[in-house]
Amino acid sequence: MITLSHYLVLGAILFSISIAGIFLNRKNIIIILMSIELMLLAVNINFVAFSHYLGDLSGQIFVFFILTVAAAESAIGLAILVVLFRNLKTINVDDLGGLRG
Amino acid sequence: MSFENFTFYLFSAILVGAALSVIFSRNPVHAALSLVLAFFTSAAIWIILEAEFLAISLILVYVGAVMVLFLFVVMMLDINLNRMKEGYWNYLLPALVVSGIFLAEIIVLVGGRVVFEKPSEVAATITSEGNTLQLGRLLYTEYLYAFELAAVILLVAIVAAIALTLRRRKDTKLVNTSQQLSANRANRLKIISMPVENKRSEDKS
Amino acid sequence: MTNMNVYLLAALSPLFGALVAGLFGKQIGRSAAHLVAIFGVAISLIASIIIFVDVLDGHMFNGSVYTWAIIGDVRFEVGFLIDRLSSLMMIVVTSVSLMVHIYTIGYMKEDPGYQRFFSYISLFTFAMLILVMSNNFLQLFFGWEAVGLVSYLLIGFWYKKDSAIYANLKAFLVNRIGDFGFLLGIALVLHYAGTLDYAAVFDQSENLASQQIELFGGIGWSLVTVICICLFIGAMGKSAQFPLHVWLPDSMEGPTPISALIHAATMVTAGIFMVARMSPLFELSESALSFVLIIGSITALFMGLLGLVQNDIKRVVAYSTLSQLGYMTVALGVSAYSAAMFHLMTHAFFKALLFLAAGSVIIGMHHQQDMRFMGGLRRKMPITWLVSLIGSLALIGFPFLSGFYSKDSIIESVHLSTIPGAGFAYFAVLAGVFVTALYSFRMYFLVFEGEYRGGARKSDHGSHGNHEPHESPMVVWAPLVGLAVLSVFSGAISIQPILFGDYFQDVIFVMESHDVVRQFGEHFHGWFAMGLHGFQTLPFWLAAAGVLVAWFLFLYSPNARKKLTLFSPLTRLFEEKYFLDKFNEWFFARGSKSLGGLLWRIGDQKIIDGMVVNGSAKLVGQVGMQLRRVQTGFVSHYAFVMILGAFALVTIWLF
Amino acid sequence: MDFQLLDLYTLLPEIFLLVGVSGILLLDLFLSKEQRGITYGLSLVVLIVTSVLPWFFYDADPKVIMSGLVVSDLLGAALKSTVCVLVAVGLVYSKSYLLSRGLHRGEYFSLTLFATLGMMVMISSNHFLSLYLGLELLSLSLYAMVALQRDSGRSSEAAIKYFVLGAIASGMLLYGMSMIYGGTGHLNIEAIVSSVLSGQSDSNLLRLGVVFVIVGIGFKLGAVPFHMWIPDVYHGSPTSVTLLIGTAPKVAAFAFVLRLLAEALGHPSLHQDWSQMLTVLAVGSLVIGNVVAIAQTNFKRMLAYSTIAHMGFLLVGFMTGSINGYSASLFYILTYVLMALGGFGVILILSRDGFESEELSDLKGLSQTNPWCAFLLMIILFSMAGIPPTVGFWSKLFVIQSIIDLGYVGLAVTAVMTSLIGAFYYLRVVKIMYFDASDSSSINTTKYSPGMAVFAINGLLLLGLGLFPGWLLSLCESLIESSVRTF
Amino acid sequence: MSTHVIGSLSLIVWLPIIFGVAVLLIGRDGRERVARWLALVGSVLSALVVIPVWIQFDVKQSEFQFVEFIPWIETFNINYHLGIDGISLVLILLNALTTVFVVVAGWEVITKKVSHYFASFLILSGMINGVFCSLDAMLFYVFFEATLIPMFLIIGIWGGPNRVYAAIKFFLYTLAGSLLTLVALIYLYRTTGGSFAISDFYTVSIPQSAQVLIFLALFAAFAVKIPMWPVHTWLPDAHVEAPTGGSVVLAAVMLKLGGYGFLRLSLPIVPDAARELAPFVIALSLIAIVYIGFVALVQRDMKKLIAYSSISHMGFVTLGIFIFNAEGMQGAVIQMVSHGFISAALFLCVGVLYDRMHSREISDYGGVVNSMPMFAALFLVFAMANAGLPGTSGFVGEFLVIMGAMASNFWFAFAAAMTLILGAAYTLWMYKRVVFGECGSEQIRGLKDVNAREFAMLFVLALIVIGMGLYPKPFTDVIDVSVASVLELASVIKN
Repeated sequence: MITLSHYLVLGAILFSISIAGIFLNRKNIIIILMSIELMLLAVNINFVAFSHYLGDLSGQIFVFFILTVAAAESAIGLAILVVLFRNLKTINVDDLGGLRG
Repeated sequence: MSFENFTFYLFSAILVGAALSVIFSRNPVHAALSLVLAFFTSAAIWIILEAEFLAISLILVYVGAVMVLFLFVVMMLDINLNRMKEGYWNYLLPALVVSGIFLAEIIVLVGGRVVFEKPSEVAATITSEGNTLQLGRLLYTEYLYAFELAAVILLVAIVAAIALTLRRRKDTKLVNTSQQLSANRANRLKIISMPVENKRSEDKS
Repeated sequence: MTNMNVYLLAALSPLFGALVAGLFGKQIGRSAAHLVAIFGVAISLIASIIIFVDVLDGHMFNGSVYTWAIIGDVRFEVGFLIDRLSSLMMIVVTSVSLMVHIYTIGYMKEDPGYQRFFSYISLFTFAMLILVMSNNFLQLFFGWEAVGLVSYLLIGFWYKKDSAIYANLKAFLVNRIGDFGFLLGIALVLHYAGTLDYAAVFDQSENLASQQIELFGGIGWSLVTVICICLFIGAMGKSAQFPLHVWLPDSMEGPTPISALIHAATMVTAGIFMVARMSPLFELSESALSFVLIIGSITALFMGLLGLVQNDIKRVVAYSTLSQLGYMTVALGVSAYSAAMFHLMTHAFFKALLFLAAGSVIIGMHHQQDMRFMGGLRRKMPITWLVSLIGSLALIGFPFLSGFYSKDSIIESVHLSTIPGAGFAYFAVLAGVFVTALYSFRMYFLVFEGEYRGGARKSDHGSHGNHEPHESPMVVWAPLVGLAVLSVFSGAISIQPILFGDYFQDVIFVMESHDVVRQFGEHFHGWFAMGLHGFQTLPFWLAAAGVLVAWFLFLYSPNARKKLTLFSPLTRLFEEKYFLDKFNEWFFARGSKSLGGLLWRIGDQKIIDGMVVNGSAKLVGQVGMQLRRVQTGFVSHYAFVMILGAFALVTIWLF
Repeated sequence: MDFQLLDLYTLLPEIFLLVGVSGILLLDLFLSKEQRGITYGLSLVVLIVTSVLPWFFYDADPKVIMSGLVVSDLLGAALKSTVCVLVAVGLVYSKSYLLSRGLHRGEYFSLTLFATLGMMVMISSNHFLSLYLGLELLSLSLYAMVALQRDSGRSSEAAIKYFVLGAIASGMLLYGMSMIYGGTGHLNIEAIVSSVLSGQSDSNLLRLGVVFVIVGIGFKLGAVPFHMWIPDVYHGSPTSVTLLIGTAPKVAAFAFVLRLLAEALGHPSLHQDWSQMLTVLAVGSLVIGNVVAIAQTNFKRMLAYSTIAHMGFLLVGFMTGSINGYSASLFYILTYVLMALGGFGVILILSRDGFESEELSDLKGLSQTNPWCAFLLMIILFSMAGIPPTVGFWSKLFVIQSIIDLGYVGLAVTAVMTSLIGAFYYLRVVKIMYFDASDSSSINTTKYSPGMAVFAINGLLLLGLGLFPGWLLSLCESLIESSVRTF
Repeated sequence: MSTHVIGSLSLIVWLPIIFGVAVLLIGRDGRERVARWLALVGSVLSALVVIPVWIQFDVKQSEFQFVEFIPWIETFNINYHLGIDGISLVLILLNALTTVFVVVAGWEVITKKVSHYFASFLILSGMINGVFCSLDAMLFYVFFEATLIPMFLIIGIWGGPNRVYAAIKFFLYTLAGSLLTLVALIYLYRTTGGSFAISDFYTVSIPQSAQVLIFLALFAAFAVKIPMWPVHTWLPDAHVEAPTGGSVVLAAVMLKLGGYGFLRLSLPIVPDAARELAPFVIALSLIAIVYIGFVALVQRDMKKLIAYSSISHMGFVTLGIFIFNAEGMQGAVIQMVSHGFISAALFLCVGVLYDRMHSREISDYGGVVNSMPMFAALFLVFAMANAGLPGTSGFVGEFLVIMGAMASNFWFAFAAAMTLILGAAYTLWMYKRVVFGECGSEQIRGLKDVNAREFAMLFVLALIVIGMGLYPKPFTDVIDVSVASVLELASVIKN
């Protein structure tokens, strides 16, 4: 029997993996962006699972909007990345230390 | 083990594996493709959860649009893969420790409590109409406001993306004829007076 | 109340003179300034005499002029207590002051600060009158400090002279040490008696005597002893008693009239006056009296010894003053207050005389003060010579002269006294007689007899080095003569009423068991008999021996002095003034400066400012710089911190 | 589904703004570079009109509309108009800066207006979904605006940092929301409240949700340890964008926090948890913000750290969970944004073509070159430091008062002692302006400009509010009382 | 107690501020003359408005007088609540007079940002009056804190070479102290159940442990302000670097805010704690008197020396306050006023020299009397007053405090009386080195004596100093009842 907990644990695992990804990737911002997508996926799994087990569709609605927003977010994020690359010729995290202190 | 269980575990395993692959692969193209796999599997899991519409839109929106965009950017930006590999493992331990403990904590909190809970009976009752229909009705009635907002957000994304990336190339050789024509003697040739150089050179010699 | 106007006139007319001469001196010119000042003092003298006569008629006055402040239940008043003690002091103060005023006209003739000087000495007279006329401790302290202030100003009168401005600072500070004790005494009186009015305090003296005060860890001290010692510390400062005497010799840096007025006749006797005034308190504490006695005898003998080696004519007189003040203090110690007052009066006259005479010599010598370059002035300055001789004889207690009566009374009183320390005191005063004669006549012989030795230093004197010594002008010698007359006769005519009559009956309180003067009085048969008897007493022969030795060493056979190598360590000790100045310089002056430097540099700058204040600021700044490094600029670090934060929140609150 | 026409009236400000911005967006396409002033003017007009509109359509008693997604109340109306005014003032400040940096473009203004719309949505939302969407609308616009100066490496670096961290924070916030949803079964704030009250909620999920929501809030406000983006973004963004980020969104964030914590999660059992967490965040912010600000040499960066510290103070007031505390926080945030507006505004005023005037040393001798400006900036700085008679003092006072009312004396002492550290770096700026001799000829010394006029009003307002803070405080109190329910 | 909505006290507080703002607005660059005259008119008018209050003041009444009451921040019951007692009155008088002196002193010396200078002082003066008039704790605090700003600017803008350090140190040091006070006041607000009225603080009962904490919090502010050892180190720096006017106001008036705070807040609000901690405060005061006396002895900078002497004298104030008897407390108040005049005068004297020589080093002087006899005479008056010579105001306070201390303990009086020696030593030693002797340099020989402006200023001060010394009764009468009522409040058992 698959319980809510299964899904929640799955979401938690994804969430942790995305966190680890953010931790691990000091080099490529794109992979960090992907980790964030993973994190949103974890959230979405939670919402869908809750929605299913609560019998309440608002969770799924929420997921729908998260997907929409995530798409818009990606677009803007990647646009910024492009601008950044044009200016600094890099998207390496370690090269982005111009602002600090 | 029922079929439901089997599919859940199978897709979950693939999902986790794909997710791990996303963060561990050093080539961003591989990572992006792994992410695509992860989206596919989670779409499958959502179908288990009877959220067909979302599963489909996940694939349509994410795989069809977002991931293509990612891949496009990855390919467009010239990334030095060798540098990507430097010092990769230095942070592995803290990453694993923190995320491991984090995971354990969350699992204890969310798993321990509801692990034996049965699927709600209510969940079964609403399926007769079909998930997409229900969602659609909600979306255009109760969540109209949110829907409009989502539209605005997409508009912002469009405006922002264009504003950020559309540019007139600086090294273009385009000739502006009207400017050329409007030139006159005064701004074409500038006469400036210079001090006489000879005297100084004489002094030096 | 009509008398009040007279009292105010007596007190304020010198102030008026001082203000006019001081504030408008430049505008009104020299002679107007001195006229105003002398006029003020003269009025004061006349008023004093009127008051004196009035007091002799039995009219006493004790009342307030105005209320200074009311604090809680205590009224602080400014008022006058006119009785026989204060009226006597007023006469002494104003008369000496008048003489000095007149004398100053000649002495300071060429000084650019002429008006200023008159202003100061008039101001001094005012302050001294406030002191003696006071009917309470507060006003006493006012006068006390005011005379100190004027003394400070006058010692430093020649403010360009480094030694003068050093001396005035020293005088003020040493006096302040005394005042420190004095103020504590006043505070004790106020606290325990609840008032500062003399009469009210004396009314409670029995009550005070019965109380104890804890000073160190539970040991009780008799309250009245503590009060009296504190008060006497004040007197030690002002009356230059050992060890607070160090300022007086240095104060000779001031103009000579000042030395006469302040440092011989009036200000230094303020302490004596004060103790006499406080007799109802001192009488209650034998310990305090003993303390007074010991201090007095040390001063009387050891300060006299220092006079033996001085070469500066004024310094000799100064040490003589110290010694004589010691005699007065001794008299106070044995409860012979009246004898002390008596000696105070006679001493005022003959010591002022000696100082002014010394001043006259200095004028004659064109401001040469070193006795080694004098000699044989008897012929050149006959009047000065004569008055000096009279003064010296009075000083050493030659019978029938004023000094004889007063000093012999003191010696006799000490002899009769039984309080602890009297034996030592008796020895000291007797030895003092010999020493007094020795240094007085050493001075006399060196200055007036023998050959003139002034030629040797001609070159040092620049412009007026060639001038021969000459007699001083009349404004200078006239006061001398006046004082000489007083020095001769004042003793004989006043011993009867002052010592043995009832003059101080209501003013000075002496306990039956201490009353040495009364015992002494039982043998007294009139001034003449006493004078005659004086030739047979031990003091006379000691004095004679002193004169003889002086004659031998300093006139007859100056070479004999050189053979006295035996005494050279002693001479050195005397020349260094028992190393007291050096010790003070090293311990107090240098010591407090290094302590201050230590507290400042280490305490304030290093510890408080350096470590705590700037240290903490620096610490915060450095922590800031370190924390700033956390902000590495790398977005993954930022994410790392965020996630760690979330992780910490989960861990802390959910587990 | 009750679709009432009236609901749209209530939403008129948002609708007007949206229509306005769409119109501007369209119009801008047809304008040449020289005519951009029209866009600017229109944007201002739209903002001003929008700021007035809420007052015609608010409800004194909170009214939930749009199927529970939106709440219309006094607080919302007030904050909406505040936000519009702040943004408009920011635009006035920015005018010359934008012109000289090629930012005077239609996109800039439309993104600004979109961000404003996002804030307004946040302010009046009554549902996690509208909160989230409003937040994202705001954030996305801001991400883009930070990067809008396309040829500046610094601003694109700032943008990517802002974006990455913001996205992570959104993810965490969503994770928290999902937990709360799971715990209560609702996304609507009132439904959540009644679920918590009825005791049917799952406390584990709820508490986990609270933690992640706190993370999201912490990020939005810039509280330690979620503050890391603030210095870099403030520093790297074009100053006009910094001004925007540093002011109006703080008000929106306050409303966001208020809706989330005070309204949805205000139940005492939950308040106990989040108030402790906020306390830790607050103390951290106070200490880190103030201490690190001391080490800064860049004015913008210094103000960024000072923001962190100020947010700490805000949280101190917020953690009380009392009406007093909320009103004090509201007062604090309102006055703070006024100060921040002036603080960043002065950088804009003093900058000129090719010169940012953002280093502290650029302010040297400002009192000689532009005394009036220096005086006003001094008022602002003293206000930030909390020295009477400026309003900054009262805002700190009210916050401290609210926590002492509940007996947190130790926290109060911490707060005031850290503000002592804070006083140091504000003073240092005053010192640079007044005590140092001028050596910079680059500063724009134009004495009269619209920006300068607004700046004068801004500075004097801080002083005036300092003398008469009572009305604003009672206003804050009545706003809070009218819309926040107590448990 | 009649309550006015607005009256004399508001005038006293706001008149200088209004004039200050006017000077700021009118006196632009190039219109310095206008600024000066306007400032003078403002300061004199502000001093004149004190006179009717002084005359109408009822010395017999222990209640606050001239009370004004307007609600200010009603939410927190913070009111614009003014009123004075005798202690306030004498300090207001001191402040008003000092402001006039400061304006006169800066007349031709200040050439940089003239209008700012005078405006700062006028505004500062109004704020200080505000502190002395406030009956509402928050109003008190606002004024108390606000005074920091003008002073900070005065030190920082017109100060000496190390002015930045001094100004910031001054500001942060005093702010550090007063922040804790703020917490204490709010705590009291809570304890009284929602009132900031100082009179309500007087009556509310507070447990002993809380009292001690409140006392310490209040103490932090006032001890720094007055300043007491060991939190005094801001003062020498501030004094040395401040311009003459700044030093004058700082020493003459601002330090008194601390003493006033003790009397108005610490003692009556937390009497039990005050009594319990009095030995501690007394110990600090005595350390200040003696320790600082020694430190002053070795100073090479005239202003620093006077600054240290101020600390030592302020030790008398705290000593007098915390020995809890009428003599001590009256002495403390008198000492505050008298020190105000004396230190003002001394700083003005140093200013006179500094304006001519541009040096404050004692060693750069010597023999000033030769070229400036008039100055030397006036300087002597103040030096003697500083040394506590009877007949000057400096004596009255010290005398009364020593008298009061004796009632408490012999050794307290003993240590306090040390100042007789130390005070004389450092003051007169400085005087000797600066004034007496041969002319130290050609520059000194060429010095001009005080001009009419300087003379008038110093002469009036000398008259005040001597007048107060000879006849302090008008002052003691004014404060008598007030001191008694403070003492009474301080003897209540509240815990």
